Amino acid sequence: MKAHRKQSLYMAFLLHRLSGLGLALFLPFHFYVLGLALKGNAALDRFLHWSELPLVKFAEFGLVFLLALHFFGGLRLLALENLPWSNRQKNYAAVALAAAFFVACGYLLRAI
Amino acid sequence: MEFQTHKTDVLILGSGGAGLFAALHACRANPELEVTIAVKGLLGKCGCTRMVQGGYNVALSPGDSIERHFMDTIIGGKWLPDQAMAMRLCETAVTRVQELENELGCFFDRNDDGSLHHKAFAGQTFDRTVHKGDLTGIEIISRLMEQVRALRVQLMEEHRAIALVPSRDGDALAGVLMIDMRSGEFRLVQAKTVLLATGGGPTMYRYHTPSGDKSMDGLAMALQLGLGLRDMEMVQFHPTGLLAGRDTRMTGTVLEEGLRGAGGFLLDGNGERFMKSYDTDAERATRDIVSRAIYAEMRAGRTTPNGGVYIAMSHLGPEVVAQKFPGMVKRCADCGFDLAGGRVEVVPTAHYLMGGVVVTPDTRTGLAGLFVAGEDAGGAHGANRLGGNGVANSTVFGGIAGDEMAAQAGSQNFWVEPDTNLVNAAIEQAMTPFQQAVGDINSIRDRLLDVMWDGVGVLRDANGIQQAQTELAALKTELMATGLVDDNRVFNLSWHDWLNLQSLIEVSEVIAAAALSRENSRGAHYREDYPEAGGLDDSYFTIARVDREALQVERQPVEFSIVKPGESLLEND
Amino acid sequence: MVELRLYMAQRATAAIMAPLVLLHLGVMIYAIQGGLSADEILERTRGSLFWGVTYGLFVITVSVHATIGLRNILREWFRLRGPVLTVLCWLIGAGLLFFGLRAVVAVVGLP
Amino acid sequence: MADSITVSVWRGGAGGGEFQDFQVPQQPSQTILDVITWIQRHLDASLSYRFACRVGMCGSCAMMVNGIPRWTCRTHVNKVMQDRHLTVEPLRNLPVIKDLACDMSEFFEKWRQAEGHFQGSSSRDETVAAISPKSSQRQAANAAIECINCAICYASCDVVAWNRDYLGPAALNRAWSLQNDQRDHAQDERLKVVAGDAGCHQCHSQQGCSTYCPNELNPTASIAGLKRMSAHWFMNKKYRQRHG
Ligand SMILES: Cc1cc2nc3c(=O)[nH]c(=O)nc-3n(C[C@H](O)[C@H](O)[C@H](O)COP(=O)(O)OP(=O)(O)OC[C@H]3O[C@@H](n4cnc5c(N)ncnc54)[C@H](O)[C@@H]3O)c2cc1C
Ligand code: HEM
Ligand code: SF4
Ligand code: F3S
Ligand code: FES
Repeated sequence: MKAHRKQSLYMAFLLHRLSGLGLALFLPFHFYVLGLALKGNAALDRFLHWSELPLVKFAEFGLVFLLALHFFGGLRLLALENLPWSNRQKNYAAVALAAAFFVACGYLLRAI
Repeated sequence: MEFQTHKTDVLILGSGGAGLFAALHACRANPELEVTIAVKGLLGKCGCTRMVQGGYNVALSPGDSIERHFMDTIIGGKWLPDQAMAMRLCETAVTRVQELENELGCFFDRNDDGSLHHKAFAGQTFDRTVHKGDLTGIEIISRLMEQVRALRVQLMEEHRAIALVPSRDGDALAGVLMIDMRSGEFRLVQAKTVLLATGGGPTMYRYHTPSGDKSMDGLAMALQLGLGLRDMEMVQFHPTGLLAGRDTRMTGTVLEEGLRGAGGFLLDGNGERFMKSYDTDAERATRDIVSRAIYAEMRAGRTTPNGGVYIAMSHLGPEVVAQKFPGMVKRCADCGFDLAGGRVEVVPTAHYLMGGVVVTPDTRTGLAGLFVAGEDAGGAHGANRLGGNGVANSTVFGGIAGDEMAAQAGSQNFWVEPDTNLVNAAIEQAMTPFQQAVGDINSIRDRLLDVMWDGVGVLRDANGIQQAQTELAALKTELMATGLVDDNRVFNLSWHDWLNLQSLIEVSEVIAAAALSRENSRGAHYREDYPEAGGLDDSYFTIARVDREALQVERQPVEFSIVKPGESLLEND
Repeated sequence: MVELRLYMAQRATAAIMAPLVLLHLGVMIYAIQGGLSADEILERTRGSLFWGVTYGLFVITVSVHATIGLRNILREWFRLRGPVLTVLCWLIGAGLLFFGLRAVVAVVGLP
Repeated sequence: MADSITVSVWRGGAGGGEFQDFQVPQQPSQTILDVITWIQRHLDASLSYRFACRVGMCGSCAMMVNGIPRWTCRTHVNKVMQDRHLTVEPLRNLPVIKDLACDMSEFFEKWRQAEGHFQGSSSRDETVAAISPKSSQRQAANAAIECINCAICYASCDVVAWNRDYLGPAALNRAWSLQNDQRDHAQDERLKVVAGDAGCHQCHSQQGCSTYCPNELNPTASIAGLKRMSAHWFMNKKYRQRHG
């Protein structure tokens, strides 16, 4: 990576973008799966069955992490843009990352 | 050699306070005119106006007066200033500061009640220096630059003027020959009026403060045209330039005056204070006294590893120092020095040239069509420039020049034919280094810096000056026989180094000759063989000019047109 | 002032989605316990006005929000400009909205 | 001989170029600008670069040093050298003229486009306006003002690289300062430009600008201010359209 990008707030930008991109790519798939219910509960269940697989569990963890990360990162940006300036931007970015990880772990622990 | 030709109404050389103000005023006075700025660096990013730290002198504070500002200027200048110019300076500074604030948007610091803050500056009987923190120049020049860019003035950035070209009969100025530094091509710009505002800059001394682009080009060009230069022996030294070794460009840069004012100590190489034995005010004595004392210590060999003295602040408490001088402390820290807690090596450093082209108070010269303003013009400061009068001088007279040039260019519907022989000769001259065997210009530069520092520096005497003159002549010959490694003219810095040296050596010769001619000690000029100031009533100033290839210096009596020595414009004095 | 409008739309949708996403995260963590089953999900959502409005609002806002986000990425990383970008974004937005509303209908049912 | 540093310097012009290595003796007091000067004076006289003030006031000497934009006259070698090696390139996001000197025209053109100049209503014949240094507007304007137009922020911003029209952090920072200047009367026009398609909404708060600004200015905060200001303006306009 180019040296000027190795700076925590650029990383925060990059994570926000990649998580948003990840979510946006996942969204059609998510809608498709839920749409299966149009064909009845069984169709959806057939699919949800997959989610018992450990690998899929882990992928779900990833998705929740992305969502939480983008959510907290988004809050950070909304605050940056709309509240009086604070010099703690690096701290907020770190908190957003930690909170996302925390939420995703909570999900994983409940899932297994 | 080929060259391109352009035409413009008003041509301005340099984009410091003088050049940019001239452009604004010329455009405003007559929007029909085409105004062109040619500058050696990028617009507003080169020159010394940007480097102004202290501030701008103006009699705007309640209780202060233009007369008081004027008297301080005359007394500070040891009765040598041209009084009409000094008066014009003090009067117009008021309008100029209001213009800077109201029309250009400068932010000068305020008192709590919202009025302008005026700070004290050495040599003045009233607190009259307006400022923006300690980065006043950045504020002034950035605001000027924005306004000029918004006007769509014709810009010739990185164009170096190399010769003022007169008409064939020599009666008027026809244009300016320059090098487009980015392509290496030559350009002749014909103009109805030309402003020389290249800002002098005594960078021929071992230690100096001005920006790297300043190399006395303007004065060298004026000299070649036969114009007179006055007060050329008056080189102001700032007592505390940073000393960090020969091979760093940090060396020579200013450590601010306030450090001494706040109680900083100067220590010799053994760590002993020495200022008390030179002046009762010790470190708080004026610039010239402190510079001379340090120079004397250096000559006596009581020096630091790099050959200077120390400035020490830590006894005031490192936190206090860091809080009071944040900019200075940070700058030193960036360069690897601990100003707040340790000692920093310092040395007197050449700061400003009071001398310059002889002009009238409305910036006209002896040659029709040529105007001069700013540090290139002589007269306003006499033997010594007050801190805060430098930027006032460039902005005041730059604006005046803009008005004058617009008036003249607007009423003239023709361009004067340039003397093409002279153009060709100047091009040939500038091409000299490409025709010579490769040589070492660095060694010439090094020797020039030392010759001027040792022989025509802070302390002078006839022997030293004469020896310097001999060496300068030899350096000149050597330079003419020194060629460059690279014959590509595109952005060729080494070529420009060569051209800089040419200007610097030429003007160094003038400084030496003027210094030899002044047989007394006034202001910035100190002759150990003539330590007395001489009678004020028969004060004279020097004028140097080149006449049939020979440099001549004459003395002219100062005309006390407004106030005579012993008198004052102030009632209580 | 296209960019200003898009900015406003993206921030407004983000603000609307924030509580929705928080709710969604909460429900997910709560509901995942013991695995997911279609019955479990659909029992909660079918015929519920609350979930209908919630999911409907989410789908509408996310279609706008994500499309604008993707537009930035397409512009900046893939250097798309002009009509190509516009048409592509309309397709993305319309697609998300259609499949999203279809999913809402699937889990909540028609009103 | 003193220890030496290996310096990889980018050589070339608008058409491209490559790195050339030099060995430069290290010195106790030595900035990146000194290293470059040493090369030009002693090793390769054809090296081109730009500087003026040498004290961090003119913003002429910025270059990429080990990939990060810096003012070279105030960057001590010890601070940035890695394994006795330095890489020096021309500033990013601007066209190169030759070697380390780039063409800053577009940077200033954008400054102009952003209405980065003061437009007041009082004249040189009037006294200077009384402005309390404590007023919040003045403080906001003041916080953004000490810019030396070095384009370091401009070089650090990826949005500038991705979107050639983007006005960039320095021009917007200047505009923000002016939007808070009580004496200026062009604020409506300026807001229209900075809220326009090349303006503040392009910024994704990457914050390279505020991280690397040598004067510790904060263009990110200024741009956020402009975003707020334009949002208010946008909503007011909508409101007025609806309610006459
Ligand atoms: C470090 C420092 C601090 C100072 N502090 C103060 C202070 O606090 N108060 C004060 O009043 N004064 C101060 N001064 C002095 C003040 O800066 C100058 O007196 C004043 O700014 C000179 O303005 P000018 O327009 O004449 O020249 P400059 O601002 O120096 O501009 C000269 C211009 O001419 C250009 N030029 C040079 N040669 C050529 C050529 N051959 N062709 C084309 N262009 C050329 C240069 O590139 C530059 O753009 C300070 C000076 C320095 C160096
Ligand atoms: C699942 C739902 C979401 C999806 C698919 C999504 C998708 C995206 C995408 C693709 C981007 C573009 C990223 C970029 O330009 O760098 C983006 C940006 C953004 N998102 Fe989301 N997002 C979602 C939810 C949210 C939420 C809940 C919030 C607020 C809390 C939010 C706040 C933001 C913000 C503020 C930006 C702008 C970033 C910028 O322009 O710098 N997003 N989103
Ligand atoms: S904001 Fe900072 S980095 Fe950007 S141009 Fe100004 S001084 Fe340089
Ligand atoms: S780096 Fe660029 S993205 Fe915004 S915060 Fe600074 S302008
Ligand atoms: S040379 Fe002026 S900022 Fe570095």
